Amino acid sequence: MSTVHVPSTIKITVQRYRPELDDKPWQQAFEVPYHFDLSVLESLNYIKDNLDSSLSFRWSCRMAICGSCGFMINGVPKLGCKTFLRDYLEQGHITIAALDNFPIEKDLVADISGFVEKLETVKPYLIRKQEKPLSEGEYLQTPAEVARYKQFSQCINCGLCYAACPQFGRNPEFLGPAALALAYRYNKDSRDQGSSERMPFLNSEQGVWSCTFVGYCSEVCPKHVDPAAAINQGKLDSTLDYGLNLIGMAGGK
Amino acid sequence: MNTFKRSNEPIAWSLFGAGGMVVAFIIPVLAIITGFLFVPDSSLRVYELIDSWLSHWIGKVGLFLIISLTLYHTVHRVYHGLHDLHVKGNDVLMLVLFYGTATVLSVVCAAWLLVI
Amino acid sequence: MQTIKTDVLIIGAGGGGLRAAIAAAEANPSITIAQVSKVYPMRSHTVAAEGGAAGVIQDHDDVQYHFDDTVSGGDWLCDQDVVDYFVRHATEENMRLEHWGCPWSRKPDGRVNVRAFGGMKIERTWFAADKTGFHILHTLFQTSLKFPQITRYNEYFCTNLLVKDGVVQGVLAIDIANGTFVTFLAKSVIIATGGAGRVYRFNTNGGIVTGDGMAMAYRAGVPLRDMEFVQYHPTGLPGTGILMTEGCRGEGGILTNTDGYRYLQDYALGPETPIGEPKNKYMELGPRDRLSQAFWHEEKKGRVINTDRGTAVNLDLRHLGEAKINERLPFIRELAKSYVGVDPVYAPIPVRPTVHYTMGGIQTNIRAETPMTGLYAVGECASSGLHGANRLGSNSLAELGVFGRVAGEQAALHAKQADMPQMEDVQDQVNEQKARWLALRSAKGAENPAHIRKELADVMEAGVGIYRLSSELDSTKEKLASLQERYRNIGLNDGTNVFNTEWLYAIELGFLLDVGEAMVHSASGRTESRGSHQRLDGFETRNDVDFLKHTLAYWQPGSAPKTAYQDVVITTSQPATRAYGDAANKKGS
Amino acid sequence: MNRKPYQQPQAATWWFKNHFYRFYMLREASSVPVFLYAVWLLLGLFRLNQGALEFNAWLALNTSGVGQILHLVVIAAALLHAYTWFQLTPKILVLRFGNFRVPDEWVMGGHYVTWVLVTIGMLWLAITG
Repeated sequence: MSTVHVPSTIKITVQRYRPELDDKPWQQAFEVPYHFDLSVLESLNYIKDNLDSSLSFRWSCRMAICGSCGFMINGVPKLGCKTFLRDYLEQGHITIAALDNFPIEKDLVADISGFVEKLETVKPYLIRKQEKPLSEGEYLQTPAEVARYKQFSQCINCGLCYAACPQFGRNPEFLGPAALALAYRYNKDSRDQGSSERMPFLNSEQGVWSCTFVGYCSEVCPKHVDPAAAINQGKLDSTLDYGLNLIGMAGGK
Repeated sequence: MNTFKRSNEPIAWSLFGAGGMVVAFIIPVLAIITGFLFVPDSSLRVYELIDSWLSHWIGKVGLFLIISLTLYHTVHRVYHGLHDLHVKGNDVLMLVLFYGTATVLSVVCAAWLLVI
Repeated sequence: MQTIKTDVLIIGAGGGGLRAAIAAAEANPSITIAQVSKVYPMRSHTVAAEGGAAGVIQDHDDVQYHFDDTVSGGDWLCDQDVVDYFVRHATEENMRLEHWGCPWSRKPDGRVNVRAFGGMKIERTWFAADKTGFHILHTLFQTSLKFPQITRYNEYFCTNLLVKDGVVQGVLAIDIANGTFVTFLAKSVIIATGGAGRVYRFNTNGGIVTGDGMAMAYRAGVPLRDMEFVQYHPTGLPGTGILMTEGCRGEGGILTNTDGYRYLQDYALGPETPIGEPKNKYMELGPRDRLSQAFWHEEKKGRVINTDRGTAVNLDLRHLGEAKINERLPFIRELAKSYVGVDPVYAPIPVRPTVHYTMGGIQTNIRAETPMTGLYAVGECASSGLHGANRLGSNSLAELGVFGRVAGEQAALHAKQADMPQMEDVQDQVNEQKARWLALRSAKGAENPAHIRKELADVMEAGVGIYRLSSELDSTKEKLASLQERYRNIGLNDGTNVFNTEWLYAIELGFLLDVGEAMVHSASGRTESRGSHQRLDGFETRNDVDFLKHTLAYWQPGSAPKTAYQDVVITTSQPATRAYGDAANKKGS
Repeated sequence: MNRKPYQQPQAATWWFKNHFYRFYMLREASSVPVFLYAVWLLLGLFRLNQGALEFNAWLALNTSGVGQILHLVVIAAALLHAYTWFQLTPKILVLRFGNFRVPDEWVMGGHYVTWVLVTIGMLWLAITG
């Protein structure tokens, strides 16, 4: 770091796509003030406020919890708010584009409606055969039982894992890392009794079986959810389910 | 949205997984042995050694598993790898071609082991 | 133009809006519910709440204590009927979230754990590590998926309430992806759009927190209540304002000034408690308004630290140790490392007060009803009377559950007996408003809205901050009036329809300006000091004779708001001295 | 409706884009030499059935210069596979005993120890007969 010259500005190239004006995306370069504290998101806001107000991108919490501001930053899926200009001093420039593998709505805004639909599909809520009355208090859950699903409950739905997943890129029907990790999160919750309703999603071709364990989803996950682990543990569950189903069929069930 | 149909992939994946263990644990040392330790000789030491191993059922089963699971493991990866490379082909044909090859070769392997 | 009819319409899909949707669906499974939000539900700002949700659960605790803490914490500006209802229902709502899958932090025996929080006599803050809001929001969103009668309209930006003869008829909204207008007609409308922290320069709030619902109701004639009460959270990161949860102090974190001295003991919060032994309502566990005010005085005395990002004091967690920090405050560690380059295991975190919460909002009663028939409000956008002049930490997440349910049930009830509004009744309003917004999109004035937004945030910070002076309030009023004038002369560059965020920001700026005006005018009228509203111009004390009252601000087209006052509901707790630390014990409370 | 989302189809060369993908493809490609090696072993079995001379000829091909180079390729491929396989196993194999979760490092370490034992055992068998 010490050998790197600290500049007063840094070049940021932003992918533009205005569906009513453009046939395909193009690149636009900006010089933005450099400061060691500035995030990529803040520099985008600088561009929007001062250089080109027509640039569109999503953002909100700017503290890596709302999941809005996922972009391809120098080709890597990252949260704009948690990526800093200082990390690109050596490369000398930054390129920002909408998340890979999603249709581009406008500029840096990806169309994530399909992704959210997938999250909604996998029945991501507690399913009980019998509800316990509130007056009887909480379902007891030991720290060890919490540990089984806690990691998988940390997903902020930012979609970086979908941008990282070549199988989703290849086949948009693939339920993908976040949705499968979410299904797995509920399957592993000791309070839940609904895994049999979720297994059909895991068992299908669009479920865990589209995954070839590239593992990049877990690499880019800003919350260390490790969706690849969830999916591949899900493969074990699905295989077991397959076997039980065969036995069930053989048993004339 | 979609309909979710049960995939038969668990069969292929189980064989792939078992084969992955074989390739990781056994193939490196086996290749050292076949490439560098088992030198042909006039005393036919290697031939007799292997022949004695394979005359026992444990030897037969062992070699069968090594060859067959390695085949299933590797065809599985190549099959999916071609998908990754956008090599297109009829779905059923590709399945038959790859897993069929592994199956046929496994049967051949078993047959040859049985006649020893 | 598209028209959508629904029984219950909910603007916003954060904690309050989602809880309301579920409650409405459960109250009457045959009604249709539209959940309309300018962002996907999981982006809502509930996601950023960290510390926890209050609810009496320990055997030695009592709802009466929770009531007393809340009422004194709010400096007796709370409506006590509302507080009473709240404290008696908070626990069951937290429990319901547990039954819906919320991963509350547990004790080794598997029961839900609670932590200490500022201004609370006994530990009663339920928490999910330091991502409580995140887990509550995701639990509610995911649970809401169970109900097919809830239709989500994600990334629909509501611009106006549609009203006929004082009865709400629905809302006008922009489908952001298409840039087209949609009219929603609804029997009941619930506003659950959150706060307005973005009126200020340094705040803990997300960019979407722009007071939209407050401004929409305000413009439709509903008063905004108690808008002068803006909470500064004492521990935000300098520069960004990112929140360092009160849970840091609940777990035992301490605040020190540049001399390493725990200065809170100088501000009637002491005596100093031993490090690692936090004591409820002492020192760092005092209420937020007092702690933020203490910082202000330390800064005046020059005893704060100058950092590259501005002045700060130290939030020291080192004595908690790495294991406890990782278990209870993992997100805080992640945030401090990323945004100020400090690992709290090894170094104190620089913090300073930043705007966090608007106690005020759309006037509602104990049934979440606004004065407008058919219109309800819940959460930070509402002034339910719960928080008074200063909210206690962890009461707002609990509020989402309690009053989210109330709002949903009441809206469902109302929808059952109300008639479906008719398009012809609102057609004129729709046409007029649509034309106005389209004109804004193609406005070619000289002013850059982004600059107006920045100036607004700066003047609010300077003029309506932790301490207030009438001279500064007056000049802020003038500045806001001139910003309103300049706003009428803005120019936009993006004339396109699809995902035109420049246009949306410009609409939000109008909301922010109106809400900011309500704040400064309300503050100017309250010539006393109470809770988060502190004055230095001869009105340094609380004046119960004249100001045991809520401020009501009414929007006036094209000019400054009018203010009026409304009595506070007092049931059992008569106003008394608000004391913390040993002073509270001397008083015998 | 004004929307016109732009979908960039995935290019067949997608995997060339970053190091992670390239390494993934290398991992997958390692199965090709290993597949050929399995077929070659099968051929060796065929030769074994034909008799000692034929089998010796097969052995001679193995240990010829070209044969040994090809064997080195197989060994490298299998070692790459073993390394990546052991990296990923802990993600699938999650062992819990009550409150104790076996750390990933132990699972991985257990695989490496087993690997060493298997390798030494097989070498010992091959050398001592």
